[in-house]
Amino acid sequence: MPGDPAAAALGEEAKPEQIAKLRKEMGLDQPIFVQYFIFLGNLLFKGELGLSSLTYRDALKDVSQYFAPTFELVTASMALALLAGIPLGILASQRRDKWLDHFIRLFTISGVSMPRFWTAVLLQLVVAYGLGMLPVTGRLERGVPVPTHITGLFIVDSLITGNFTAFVGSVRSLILPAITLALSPMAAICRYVRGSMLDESTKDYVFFARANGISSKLLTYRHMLRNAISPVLTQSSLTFAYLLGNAFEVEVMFSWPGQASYAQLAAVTKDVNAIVAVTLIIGIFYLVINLFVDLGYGYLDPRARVAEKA
Amino acid sequence: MRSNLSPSGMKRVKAISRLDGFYGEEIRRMMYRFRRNKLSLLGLAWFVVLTFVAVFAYQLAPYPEDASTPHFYEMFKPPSLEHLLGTDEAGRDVLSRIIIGSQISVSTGLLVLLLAVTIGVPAGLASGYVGGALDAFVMRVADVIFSIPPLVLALCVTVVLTPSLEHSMIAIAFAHWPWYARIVRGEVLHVKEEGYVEAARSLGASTPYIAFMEILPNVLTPIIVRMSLDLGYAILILAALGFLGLGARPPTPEWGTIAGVGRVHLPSRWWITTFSGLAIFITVLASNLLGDGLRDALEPQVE
Amino acid sequence: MTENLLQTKGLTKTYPIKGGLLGTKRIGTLRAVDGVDVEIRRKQKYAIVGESGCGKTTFGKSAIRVLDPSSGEIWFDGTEISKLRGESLKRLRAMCQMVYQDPSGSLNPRRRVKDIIGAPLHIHRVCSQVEQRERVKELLNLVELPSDYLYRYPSALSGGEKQRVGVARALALHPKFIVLDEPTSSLDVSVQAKVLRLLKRLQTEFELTYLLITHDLGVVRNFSDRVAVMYLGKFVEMAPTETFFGLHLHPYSKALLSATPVVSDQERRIMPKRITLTGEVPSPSNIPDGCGFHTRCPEKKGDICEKKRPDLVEVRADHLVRCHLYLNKY
Amino acid sequence: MLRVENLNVNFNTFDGQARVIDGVSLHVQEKETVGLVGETGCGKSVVMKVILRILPIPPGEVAGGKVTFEGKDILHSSEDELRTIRGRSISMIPQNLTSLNPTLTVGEQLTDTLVTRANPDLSLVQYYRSRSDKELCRELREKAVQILRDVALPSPERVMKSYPFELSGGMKQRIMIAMALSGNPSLVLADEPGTALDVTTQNVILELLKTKTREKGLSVIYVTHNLAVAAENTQRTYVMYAGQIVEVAGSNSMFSDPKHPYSIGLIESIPKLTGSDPQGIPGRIPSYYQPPSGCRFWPRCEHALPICKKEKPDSVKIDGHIVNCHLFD
Repeated sequence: MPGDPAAAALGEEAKPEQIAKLRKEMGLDQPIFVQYFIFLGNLLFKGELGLSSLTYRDALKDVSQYFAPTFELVTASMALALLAGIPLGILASQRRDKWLDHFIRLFTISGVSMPRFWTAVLLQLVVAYGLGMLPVTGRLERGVPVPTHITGLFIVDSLITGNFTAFVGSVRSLILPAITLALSPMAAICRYVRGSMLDESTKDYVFFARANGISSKLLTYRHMLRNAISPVLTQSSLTFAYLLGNAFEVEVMFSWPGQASYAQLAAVTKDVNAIVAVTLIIGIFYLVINLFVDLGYGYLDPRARVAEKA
Repeated sequence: MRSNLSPSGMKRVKAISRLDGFYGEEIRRMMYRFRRNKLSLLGLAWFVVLTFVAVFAYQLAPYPEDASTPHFYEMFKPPSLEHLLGTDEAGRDVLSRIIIGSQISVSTGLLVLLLAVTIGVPAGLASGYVGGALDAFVMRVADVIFSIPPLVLALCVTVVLTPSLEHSMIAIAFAHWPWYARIVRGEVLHVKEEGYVEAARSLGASTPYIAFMEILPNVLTPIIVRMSLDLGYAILILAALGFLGLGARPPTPEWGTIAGVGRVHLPSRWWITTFSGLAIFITVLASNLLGDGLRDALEPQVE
Repeated sequence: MTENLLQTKGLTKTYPIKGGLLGTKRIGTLRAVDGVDVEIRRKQKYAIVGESGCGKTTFGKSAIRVLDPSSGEIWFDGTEISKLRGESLKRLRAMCQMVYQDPSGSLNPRRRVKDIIGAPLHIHRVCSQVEQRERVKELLNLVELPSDYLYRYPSALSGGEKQRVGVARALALHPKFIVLDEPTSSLDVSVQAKVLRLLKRLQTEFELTYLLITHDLGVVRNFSDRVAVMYLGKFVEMAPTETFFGLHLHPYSKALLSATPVVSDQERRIMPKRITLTGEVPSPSNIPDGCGFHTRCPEKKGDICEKKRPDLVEVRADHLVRCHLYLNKY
Repeated sequence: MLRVENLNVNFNTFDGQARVIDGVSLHVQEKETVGLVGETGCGKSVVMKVILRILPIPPGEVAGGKVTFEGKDILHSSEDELRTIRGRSISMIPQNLTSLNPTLTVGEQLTDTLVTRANPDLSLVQYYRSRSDKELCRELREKAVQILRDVALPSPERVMKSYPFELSGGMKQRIMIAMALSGNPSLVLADEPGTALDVTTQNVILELLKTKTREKGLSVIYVTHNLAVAAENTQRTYVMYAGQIVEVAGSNSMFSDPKHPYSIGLIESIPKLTGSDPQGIPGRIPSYYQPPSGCRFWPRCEHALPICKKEKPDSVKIDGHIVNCHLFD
């Protein structure tokens, strides 16, 4: 039976009776639907998902420990992608078909085309090894003590505790992985903003506002941007999911102790419960993000607000 | 002079007159817009070259036997005239492996897309046109798949099955079909509201007639555009899986796998990962440039 | 053979307004067409005039089962058709055709003119491929388009030409009855005139019966034999066209006519004094009690208008009005 | 007051150069209402956009001619100068009801317009700072309410807080009129006023526009395809065909006694309430890429003379009409 977690846990040397015993302990000898109900019951009432075959602890608890680093990385990348992508998109739309637009276009298309691991390798080779400006791997620079655990997010924790060295250390460690991860969504956001800004510029209300003598700055940054940006926001929940997925490569490359390292290990050792836990956490995270995005969209687009009320 | 035209001549005249009109006109405009976009021509050129290289891989590779045979006495040679891109941990020529790997990367990418399209397009058509419970079902399934990043999905698949190139392809296709279902469904819902669909219905047309004769031709363009953009994405994610050791197994000369094996030897033996990554980058870039040009050519939004 | 080709009795079309948490609870009803009785004679050109949202298009589509009516009877050529299904409905489709308002939207941009006009022939399998081609050519000829248009796509046609293709498609199966849904509202006047002339010619040539749906009283005057004015899903006035333009009785008809901008002095002479309606048209999901028009009526009589629904009364020979002002014969 | 002389506008597209406006001249005097009528695609909106300099360039290109407004050369004004003209000297009432921003309240759009008009060089930072100035905001709001009240909108306070999609077509059209008139312009360009509305509402809107502009003594250009609207509201009418002005005359005279074959055909095409059998005009609008030589109307003209194919007709004055047609040479 391929992918039998009991067999995988015991390794290739294990005897059949040992495997059978473990299968029984893990409840794998029950019919599949019974297994499913036991699983659901444990999950809903005990908050347990089942033992990880690697650590023999509850997989959900294991995963939640690995979640904070991933969250830190993904949030930083998302912020970076939005902060760089939106202004670049606006700039490109305003210089449409000028050299700056073409340059941004080439840059963004390259951004989505770079394999993450390759970006990481290049950054590490040039910035870290070559120039020695930033740490190569890890969450903190070597020798910097870990800040007191409060949220699990090093940057936040070090700020709360006023630990300046840890703060600088964790920010410096975060820069390269965050850039690697942010490059592709940033490019996507930039292209999207450019397209929807150009779309907006042909709308009737823009003509009317211009005919009313409104200043072009106000028109661009207040009136058009508001409309152009709301679809970008609806996309951002998908972007988040996308980042979570791509964080795997980045975490492996930068030895970032997040979900990916855990999941990759789990995948190699066929730790089913651990994989389920990772998937579950990501699913929940996706739902939460979706909720926030919906709220944000309601703020930006009044039509959505009313549709909800009705 | 008209009477002098032979029947075959008449036919030819008709054939020519058939070319103008919508498609003839559209094709001319399309070519114009596509050509205006020099970068997408570059993308197209790269794919032409790549196809050529993939077909004649064993003829073009300087050391064709290096696809599998190790030469341990030549380990980790840096790039030189003899080995343009150096050699790997088993003394194999990196350039040769990349050239031979082109067969795998391009064909698997295409296969994944084909698989995703064959599931996604009918699902989207049915869900958009029939609606109701079927629509709700398909879209909920799609939502669930959307909420799981493709890499994680691939992880799950490889845990249940064993890591291999085939399994990673299945996993990616599975993660990807909802995109097509969603695009097609959206287009169908849009087209369904068009007057000509109502007109066909009021003429007494059956559901299959409407779906295939009236709706399908109108949703093809976005699918083609999406596919050309997705080819790069599929190649990218296959490479990522290979890199993480969840796709093709070494010593398969798959680009991602080559890079993944080379990672261990960073930073001193930098050439293995760097050059295999470069091959992936250029190919994906070409696919994106091509798709971008096609989108501008087929779906002009801002004119 | 009865004298009426199409007759509706109490034809009603309602739409549920969905709401609630899951959007499945029915929280109201939108009455688009509200109990319409109409008799359309053979070879008549019957016009329905009203403003957007009054339900005139919904009525036209419901009458020939492009939409399914919610209640009421429809008699077509002596048969009750409101419940037809399957093959018999398909046969009805061949007899009743429609020309749509938006000529670009109603023609598939990816199909050639020959396929668009040939579609009804193909769907109803009335003839072979070769015959179909001949018939399509004949139809093109009929709507005064050159036969090299066969291989064109709609995008290569002007608005008027597209509408001619739409007319040719409607004629393909030798129908008896055609619903013309604002056939010229998107066309310029010089093109509109030509399309209307074509429609008139075809009507006499093939003894067609038309139901014209429009908002343009000028078109009504010059095209139709009989006119019905619609407001909030109900007919408020029905009369032969000549009679109507000589004497319009319902306050809404007067307002409509007086608001129509005109170019010539002769027209200005027959116009009622300009009436400016205040307020907005009530939503068809919330039709006022009594007479639907009482909220905007400049000639409101009093309480009775707010409480009692007026009936459609024949106030003169062949002239029906739904208004409390004309309870007694005129 | 406004003078457009020999204006030429081209559109450069894939198919080549479209000569959309070909030698259009028109003028508007103070307190005059003028109609610019023509069928779809005759270029009348392009003329209007050129006057306000809001024509997208490219694909558009002004190839020649002169537009002067109160002595100022519009075509050579800078963006800054234009901003003081737009909305304050010349304003526009748009045709489409989508001309209000869907995601901002009517109040926000109105006050934004007022703020930038008061201070055209306002930077974004200053703008957002000014929004926190309570006194200024209250002042602006009062002014905006007053503007809305001026066009007889019921409960303007509520309208201020509404988004465009919450309002009916008639109300949106009123708001657009209010915004256009709020800068006290001396010339108003009304693009197909009320066309998007039902006749009864259109009628109300046109009446409103008429009283307001008459009250303030403004000049108005009605750009419309609805000849009757021009007939009822204007003093003088220009008839445009395929990018050229074919005839100018006092509106009464134009509609009772048109001279140019195109004007005659167009006016006869209107179905009259008194009953008529309109013929329409044969043929279709020519291509702008290869416009007919000579008079652009000759391929459709029943009275075409050999000279019509060769030479562009000059303006001829006859019975108070200015006609561009060889028949009157």
